[in-house]
Amino acid sequence: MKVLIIDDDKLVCSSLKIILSSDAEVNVCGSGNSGEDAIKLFDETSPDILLMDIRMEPMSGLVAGENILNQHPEAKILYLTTFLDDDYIIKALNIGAKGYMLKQDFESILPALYAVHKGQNVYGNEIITKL
Amino acid sequence: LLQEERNQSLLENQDYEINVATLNERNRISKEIHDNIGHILSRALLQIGALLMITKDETEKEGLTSLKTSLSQGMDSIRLSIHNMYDESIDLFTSIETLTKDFTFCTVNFDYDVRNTPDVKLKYAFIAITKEALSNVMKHSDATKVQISLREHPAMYQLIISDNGHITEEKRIKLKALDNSQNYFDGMGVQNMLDRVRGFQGIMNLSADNGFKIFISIPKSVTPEAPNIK
Amino acid sequence: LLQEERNQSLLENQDYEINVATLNERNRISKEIHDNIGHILSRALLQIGALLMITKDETEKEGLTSLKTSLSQGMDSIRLSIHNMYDESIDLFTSIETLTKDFTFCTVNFDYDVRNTPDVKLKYAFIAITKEALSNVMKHSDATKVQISLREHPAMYQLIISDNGHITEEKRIKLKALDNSQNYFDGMGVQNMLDRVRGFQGIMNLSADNGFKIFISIPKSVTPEAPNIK
Ligand SMILES: Nc1ncnc2c1ncn2[C@@H]1O[C@H](COP(=O)(O)OP(=O)(O)OP(=O)(O)O)[C@@H](O)[C@H]1O
Ligand SMILES: Nc1ncnc2c1ncn2[C@@H]1O[C@H](COP(=O)(O)OP(=O)(O)OP(=O)(O)O)[C@@H](O)[C@H]1O
Ligand SMILES: [K+]
Ligand SMILES: [Mg+2]
Ligand SMILES: [Mg+2]
Ligand SMILES: [Mg+2]
Repeated sequence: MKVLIIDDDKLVCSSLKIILSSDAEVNVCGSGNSGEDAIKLFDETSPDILLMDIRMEPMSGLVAGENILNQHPEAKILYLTTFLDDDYIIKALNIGAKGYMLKQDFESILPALYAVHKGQNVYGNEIITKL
Repeated sequence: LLQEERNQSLLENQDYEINVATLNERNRISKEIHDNIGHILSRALLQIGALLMITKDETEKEGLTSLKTSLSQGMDSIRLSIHNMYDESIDLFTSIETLTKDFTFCTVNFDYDVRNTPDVKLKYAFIAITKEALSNVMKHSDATKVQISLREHPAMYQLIISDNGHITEEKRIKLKALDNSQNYFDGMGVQNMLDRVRGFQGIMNLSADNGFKIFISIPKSVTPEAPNIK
Repeated sequence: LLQEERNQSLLENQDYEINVATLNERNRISKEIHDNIGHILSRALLQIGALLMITKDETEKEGLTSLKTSLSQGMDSIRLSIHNMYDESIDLFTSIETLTKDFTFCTVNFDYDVRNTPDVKLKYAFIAITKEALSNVMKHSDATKVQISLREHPAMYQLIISDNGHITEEKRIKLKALDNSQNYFDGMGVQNMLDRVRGFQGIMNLSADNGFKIFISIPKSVTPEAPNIK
């Protein structure tokens, strides 16, 4: 499973990389720190899943995600958030993302990636099987 | 507009604006905390997650796990207090209780028996009146005890604030005269109370027989005209 | 007290109380944060210190050190924002700038040239006047641009707020009449501005020739009588 990591905080990226790389099935195919990076690296690495932060400047994860989904409607995007911020989450789901995860629940990130890979949706700690 | 109506409107507007200012500041700060500390804590939790992956030593794993627990608690506490902060309401009981807690001049007993919270404007007025009454105790009285009681009756709300300060004969006569004239010219505090009360078609009486006593009743279901609020 | 003086005093008191309410809320919350999050972070820093003692692995040591750095930053950022929060002042420039930023109805340009910050009460009055003027643009005007300029001159402060809204001939005549009478009875907003300005022995003029223009000048070194502040 190829995963692309995008977060404007480099420490977040490197920690996520270590956590995800501990799983033999996961291959972190790239990481970047901006919405622009996300668009560029998605084209270059064709990840199975894009794991992306929402709040980034100047281009937010939401704008980048919308852009990517326009070009790759099959793209699987899982957002990472600090808090459960309703406005962002609704927006994220509206553009067609597969769900969101709280950064602090790092133990749930791998299971969430597997679920999304299988075509399920993830809402925080809940994994929703699509009907 | 009559000047008197204008004063009532100004007072109502003030009570409202003070609450708006409080809520605005609360939202501003909670957003700031949310953004800064929330980010730092969730990043730290991820860093701990990464360290747990590379550590083999059992004692270290335990230490990291306990660190994780305490930072998660920190996150929860931020989330909770931000949630409470976003609560867009000023609670009548809590506001008056806070006034009494901050009042260190003498003992205050607060008796609250209200089931149907009054209209928001009346709520602000009760808070403002109580604030002024306590400030007057501090300024004009040698009281050792204040009793505040706010009660709901079938047809009205009743706010009584009394203290056990000593009242000289001279003052008693002066206050009696003022009370009868229903105009209090020496200060603005009591006059403002009266204007607030009248704005809700209520009545206010003062007594100075045993200490100072303010007696206010406001009929229910009388909403004042829409105030001049922006 | 004359009713008019009473209004001025009420307005001044309101400007003051709103700022006090803001600062109180700020202090309440910053105390809460300090007590909760500050405690959690400093405990976490101690735990990391202990882990650094027992760790031998170099990669782990690095990871823990970077964790420590980010939590220390968190501590600093809390300390800093609490410090800023405790700053007992409402900044004139920032307050008006915030008003203009929150104003989404049309473009606002804000021009500020003040070296000696006016007395706290005058500061509050300038903020309150600007707030009302912007609310009026939104309510009464089709303007696409507002210009606010607040300037210090040798003997006075000058606040000019103008917009480019269209004024009908009928309205122009009505406003001229009101301006001459120096009493604005249709609303309270402009009347309140005028009372505030008079409280500082200032002058206020309105013009409605090209859009709506409010012109205020307040002489320096005139401090109003101590207001009725609790
Ligand atoms: N608790 C009290 N005990 C004794 N006298 C009081 C008490 N409260 C008010 N008074 C009397 O009532 C008068 C009017 O009070 P009021 O609040 O209107 O004016 P003030 O407190 O003197 O001034 P201001 O409130 O405008 O700062 C006071 O001057 C005082 O003589
Ligand atoms: N920017 C403006 N453009 C055009 N007319 C204005 C503008 N500002 C004020 N006015 C006129 O001046 C009058 C008086 O304004 P004022 O703020 O006193 O009253 P209001 O806004 O109608 O009511 P209130 O402020 O009490 O809610 C308004 O009714 C309006 O006709
Ligand atoms: K007003
Ligand atoms: Mg970010
Ligand atoms: Mg008083
Ligand atoms: Mg107005």
